[in-house]
Amino acid sequence: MSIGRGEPASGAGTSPAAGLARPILEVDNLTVTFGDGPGSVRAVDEVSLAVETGDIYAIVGESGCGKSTLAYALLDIIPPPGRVTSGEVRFKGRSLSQMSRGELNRVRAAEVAMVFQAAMNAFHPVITIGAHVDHTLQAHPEVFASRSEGREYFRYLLNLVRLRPERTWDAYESQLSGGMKQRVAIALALVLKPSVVVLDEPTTALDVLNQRLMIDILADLHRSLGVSIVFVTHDLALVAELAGRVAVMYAGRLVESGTVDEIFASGGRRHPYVTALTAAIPTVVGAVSDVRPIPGEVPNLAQLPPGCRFSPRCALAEPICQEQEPALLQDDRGHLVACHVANRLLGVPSK
Amino acid sequence: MLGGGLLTSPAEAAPVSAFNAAPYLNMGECCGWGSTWSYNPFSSAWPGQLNDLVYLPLAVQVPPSMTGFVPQLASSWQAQGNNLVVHLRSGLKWQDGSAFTSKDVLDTALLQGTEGNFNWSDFTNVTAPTPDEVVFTARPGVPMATLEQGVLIHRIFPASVYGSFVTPNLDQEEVAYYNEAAKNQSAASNSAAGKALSAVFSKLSEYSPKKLVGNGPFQLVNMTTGEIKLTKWDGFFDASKVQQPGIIFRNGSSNNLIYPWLIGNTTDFSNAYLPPTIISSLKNKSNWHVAIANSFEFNLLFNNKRYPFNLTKVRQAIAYVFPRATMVTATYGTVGPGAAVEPHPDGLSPWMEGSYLTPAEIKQLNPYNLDPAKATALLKSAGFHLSGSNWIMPNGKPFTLSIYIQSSATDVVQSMEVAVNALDSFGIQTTLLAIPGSEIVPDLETGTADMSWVTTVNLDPLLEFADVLGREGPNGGYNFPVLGTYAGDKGLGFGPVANVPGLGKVNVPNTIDTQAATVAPGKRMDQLVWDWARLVNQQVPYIQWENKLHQYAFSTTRYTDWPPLGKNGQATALWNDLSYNGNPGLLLMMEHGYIRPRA
Amino acid sequence: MRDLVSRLGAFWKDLWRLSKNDKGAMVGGAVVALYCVVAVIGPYVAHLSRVTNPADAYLPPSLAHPLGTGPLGQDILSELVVGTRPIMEVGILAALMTVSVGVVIGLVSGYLGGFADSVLMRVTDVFLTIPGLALVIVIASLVRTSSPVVLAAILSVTAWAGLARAVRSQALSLRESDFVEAARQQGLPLRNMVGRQLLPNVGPYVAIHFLLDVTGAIYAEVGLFVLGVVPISGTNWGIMIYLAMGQGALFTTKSMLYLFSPMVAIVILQVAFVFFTRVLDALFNPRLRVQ
Amino acid sequence: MSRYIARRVVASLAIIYIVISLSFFIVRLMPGNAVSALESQLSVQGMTTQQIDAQVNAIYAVTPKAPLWRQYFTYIGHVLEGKLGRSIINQSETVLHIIANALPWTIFIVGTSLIISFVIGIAIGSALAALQHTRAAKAVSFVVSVLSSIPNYLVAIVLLYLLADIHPIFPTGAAYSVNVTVGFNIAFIGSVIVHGVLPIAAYVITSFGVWALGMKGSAVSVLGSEYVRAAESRGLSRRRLTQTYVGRNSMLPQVTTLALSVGFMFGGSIFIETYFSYPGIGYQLDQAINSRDYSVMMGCFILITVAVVVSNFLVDLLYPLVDPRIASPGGARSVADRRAEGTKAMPVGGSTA
Repeated sequence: MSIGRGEPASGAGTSPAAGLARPILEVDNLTVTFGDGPGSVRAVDEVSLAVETGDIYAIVGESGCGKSTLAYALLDIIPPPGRVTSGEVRFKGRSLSQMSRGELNRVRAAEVAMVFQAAMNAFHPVITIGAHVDHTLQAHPEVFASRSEGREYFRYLLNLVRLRPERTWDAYESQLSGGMKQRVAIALALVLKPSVVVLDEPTTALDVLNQRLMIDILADLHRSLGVSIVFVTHDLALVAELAGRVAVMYAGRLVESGTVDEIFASGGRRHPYVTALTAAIPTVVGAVSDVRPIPGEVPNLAQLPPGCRFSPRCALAEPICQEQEPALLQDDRGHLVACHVANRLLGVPSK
Repeated sequence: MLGGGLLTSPAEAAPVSAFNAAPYLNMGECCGWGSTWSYNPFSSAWPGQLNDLVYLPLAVQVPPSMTGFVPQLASSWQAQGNNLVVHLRSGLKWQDGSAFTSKDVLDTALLQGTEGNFNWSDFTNVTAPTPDEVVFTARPGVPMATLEQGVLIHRIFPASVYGSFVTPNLDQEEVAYYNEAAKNQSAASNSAAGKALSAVFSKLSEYSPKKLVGNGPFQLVNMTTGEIKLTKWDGFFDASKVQQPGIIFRNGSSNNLIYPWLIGNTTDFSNAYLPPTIISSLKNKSNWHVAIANSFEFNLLFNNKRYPFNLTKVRQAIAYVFPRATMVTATYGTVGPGAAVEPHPDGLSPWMEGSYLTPAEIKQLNPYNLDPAKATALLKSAGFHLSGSNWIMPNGKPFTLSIYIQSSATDVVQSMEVAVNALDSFGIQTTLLAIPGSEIVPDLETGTADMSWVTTVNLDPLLEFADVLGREGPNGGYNFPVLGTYAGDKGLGFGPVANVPGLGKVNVPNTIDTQAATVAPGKRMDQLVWDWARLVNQQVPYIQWENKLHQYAFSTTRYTDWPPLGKNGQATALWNDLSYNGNPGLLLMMEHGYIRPRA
Repeated sequence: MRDLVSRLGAFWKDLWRLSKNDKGAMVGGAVVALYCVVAVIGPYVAHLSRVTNPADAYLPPSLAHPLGTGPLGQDILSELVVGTRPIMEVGILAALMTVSVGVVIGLVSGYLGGFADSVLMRVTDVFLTIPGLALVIVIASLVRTSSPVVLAAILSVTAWAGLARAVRSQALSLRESDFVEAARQQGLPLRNMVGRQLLPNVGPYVAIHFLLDVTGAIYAEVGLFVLGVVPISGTNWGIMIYLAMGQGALFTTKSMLYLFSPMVAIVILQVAFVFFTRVLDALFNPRLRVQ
Repeated sequence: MSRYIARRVVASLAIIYIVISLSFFIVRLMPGNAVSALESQLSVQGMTTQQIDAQVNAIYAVTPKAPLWRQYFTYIGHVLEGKLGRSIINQSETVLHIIANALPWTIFIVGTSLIISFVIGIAIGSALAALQHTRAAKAVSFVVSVLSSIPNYLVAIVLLYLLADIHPIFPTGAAYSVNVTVGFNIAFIGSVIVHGVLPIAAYVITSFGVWALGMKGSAVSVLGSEYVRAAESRGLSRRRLTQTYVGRNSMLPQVTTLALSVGFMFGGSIFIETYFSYPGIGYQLDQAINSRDYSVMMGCFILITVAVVVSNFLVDLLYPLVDPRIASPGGARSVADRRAEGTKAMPVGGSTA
């Protein structure tokens, strides 16, 4: 029985050499709008990013910043009344919006799989876990030679996520604990051997022990299965530990994107929001007084401030920030920041 | 299990003849029947609509006289000393082919006796000396006219079906029981004979025959909760006169079911109460006619034992405030003869007044025409006074009045609303409670009601008084119950000893009960009627507020040749008979050859 | 106190905002308010004539009688107006009784738990199963009351059970919550816990239940009168329908207004209540609000 | 599963027992005491004290003079044996026979109406949820909410007027025509259907909206739920999604409400059957009330309750098929809790009052 697919895993936090292959998953200038007319809201606003094969890619932001919507867009499952109004998502170079329904369904789960936020509600409450697996296998007959082979692989995955297969198969969602559900959800997402797994808040609803377990499992899976991982979170500690690349969103827009080192290295060119975010992380050793919460609130997407969306909360804000939306600018290493002040201080030239 | 219809087997329906091409007479039957029934006439579930159309009586009584009869199963009868000898029509058959004989009459008398029917209180013995002769022996003191009235009107049921319920000694037990009951009712029911009778009756009433064997003009075909289907039976002795191929009874369990049948022309005839709206809309149709006949009296009883209704002046005052004319208009509209009826509060219906009182006597009675001034004077003289617009009783409490009536009769509710308005504006705070069912006695006993409603229907004027003032018990009065839960209570509470004009101080319930049972039509009866009418008129133990009119709507669309009407739709003899008797009246119409399908 | 005021303020603001978006709900609320006003002032502005004149029966609509007259020559509109109070009174009283019994039993049961809870819930289950309407009709026909309070009590005889169940399960989950735990540790008495801590949290649910209970009670109440199983006394829409049906008003054109006026009055009120409930539902149920 | 069934059986029996007891106390202890009312009714009919006692015993299966506790046990014993006494008005009829004649018709009407309105309602509700933001769906929603807020007896009056009186298309007053033979034949079945049209229509018109709105509400919330999107993310076919994931779960609350509405519809049969003079148990109850026939009244009440308990039990048996968590230990909330939540969903036509 074959275990992982593709090349042996590269270590966490490292990305394969650029240019070897084109990105497996690309988001190009994507805008997702909810509703129409004057009351409409852009949950995702002109966001672009690229996930390379083998990446562990984190999308970070406070709740309500549009990061979950972005995750949904990766599989083209944005809940109505939301819809993509411009831009596109490409998987292996093919735009999801160009695919037929059948093609799309073949990509879903088999190529790009998703683990839903906390997984609490990701299972149909009145059918068993086994039935979920069977439905998934049934929808993708091309992956395994037989149904039983698929089931066997799922058992193997359950073992990987440290669950007892025999107890899990006939269980209902309501009979599993939060941590167990999360792990089952991951196993279920991996059952078709996808190349990319998207995880929405994989640790948020878990207690500390389960969070630890989850991080270990994800790192493990990435190593042993070689799967690319995209995860959405507001937990910077998790990002620091797990991710290779990071994209930070604020109020629907991408404000910074780069490697985990670029984001977390102190002193580098950074978006003031990201600076504030990292300062807000309590560390185990640090005193509570070191934690500085970000003043103000995440803006209502329906009533955005003019100019930079972060400007009302920004300590460094200048008059231009209230007038002009900052562009997302790249330095020579590919590190992107959207901030008038940060970009000027480092002398990054405007495009 | 599906409805009572299973009880009949339609395979036995009468053969269809060419004659049946004419439509069946469709009757919208007021008040209808329940959703279960039995073809056993001894059962309480017997559909009374079939009476006299499938089972004939010995004779049909013709009102208003107490002594006029039209022979049916009996051909003639004579009084021979203390005996009433009834001769039966010869050569009659039942619908199952068996012959009609005196045994049928005897068995019916015995079996009906087990449930207290067939007026055994009027005779001491019954025998069938020959196949076409039955002899009843009158109980001492019972006039022959009363015996005739009690015996001849009964329908006779086939011995071939019910004879088997007659136990060997039933005749002796029956005589023994009724002799004892004449002296002591409860001792009689505790006696061996009484128990034997009960046993026979309970078996009899639970019997459920699969088919109905009658001897009347019609034969039962089928029955549902909505309809009864009868076909003409050619074995009926007067079958040649009967013009209808059959009858469909439609169950008008509530009046508002019947009105659309009339307006939509889906029925030919109805005996339902017609409110003014319906009357006037029928008047606009050329094919509809309405016959109007007097039927029974509506009486409002005072709680005579209860303050202040124990005061004669208070009762009289209320009688003066009752707007009887407006109440009649509210119920019967402003058109037609019904609107003109204004009864006198003397306990007698207009035609009884006419038969038993002289015009001079009627003139002496107080008509209690609407007169609030007189009512005011009466109340003031009784110590009441007005505070603002409300009357205050001598004890300082406001004068209130509660009237309980039955809610299912919306016509009564309507006219009582009129009364309540009048009483209210006179200053007596009146509440009307229209409730389902009628529990006059408990309401009066427990004192919940100050006034309550009963109806009376009789040919015997003394019985008319006894129905209200008599003892609550076998004869069905409301005064001083002797039986049941409220035995020993006061009931209506009038008397028991009161000064009756012409009779002096007498025990009211006892006296009227005895007189009703023993006085035959004649001079003495006329005298007594005058006495009691004056009592009711002067002391007002109850107010007779309205004379119920029977309105018969009939259509000439499919059937013509209905019995003729008098001036202004006023009823003639046959209609009056229908009004008093119900189905026997219909039987007479048919025997006269009336109600013929339109050619 | 100030907190309460500000919360109430926010509540009204939300209510207004949501009603503005939902025209149906707004109209519904306005109609319910109008009926309430009529119920309060009706008997003072409309007068039922004490003088009955059957000659004026079923007059067509005119300025003096905008809806024409009834069988006794009385003004139908006045009857309708005067008949509003008994209906609304009993409906609201019944809903109040239903809600108070349901809330008390639900909260106490959920809060106490254990044996008391099982006993109360078994009783509740029985009332939840008994077909309420049948029981109400049987009891009402036996008791024969014309008192609004007694009638309301009869109407709520089984209606409380559903609410009690629902409140209990909310109370159960609230019981586990931090703030109730905190209150418990402060040693607050049961009365305080239930009144101050639990009650405000089940409030929205109860408010919606209350409105639906009013419509339910009105449905049943009018039904009882229309069937004629409760004493016919005074004037209300149910009695009007009952008498109109009995007197054949359905079958002639000129009398039809007498029957249809109260029917329409009931239908409008019931529909208004349901639409008004919708806005409360949206107000208290944020998930629905987003949609 | 067997424990679940056992629990439901015990609960159902307990409720039936309690209702029988309740009926005893209603007859014995309510104001307007039914037994003394009967006694006086009988005495007006001219019965002797002893006959009255015997009659009361036959009718209510109680001896009025015995101590209350003994009356109670005699009564319970009799009822459990199926002896519901005799009708007061038709003393030669047993209550059981009267009810046995009426019950099948009510079950026919209520059952047919329930199925028709459930199917129509679920279909409309699903369509409304699928098209929730369209103008047509909003219009249909409005009409449906209005219809379901109208009391069913008022709809019955209008139907009666339009389809039985002005245009006598459909018959009223019976369950089948006097011209057909009872049995398994076309004429009889046709007649039964034609006679059932109006009562069924009155029910369906006022109750399909309840299902439609309920289905719409739950389908909308299921459509918005995470697990539907999760299923979508697994590339499941549209059919699998709508049937297994959306449909089945949106139906759950409806199935729960089903149990409640059976009770409501049996109660409502009093109105519907009375107006159409349809000879079911509700009509029987109304007639009994109007003639103060207490024994029939209580018999009808007990039987209506038993019918409701039995149908609830059937729904409870059915429920694990759609929601297997119920039967699994500790898996789910109790059936009663589900029901309580259902009560909120019942609009006017479906009030539990």
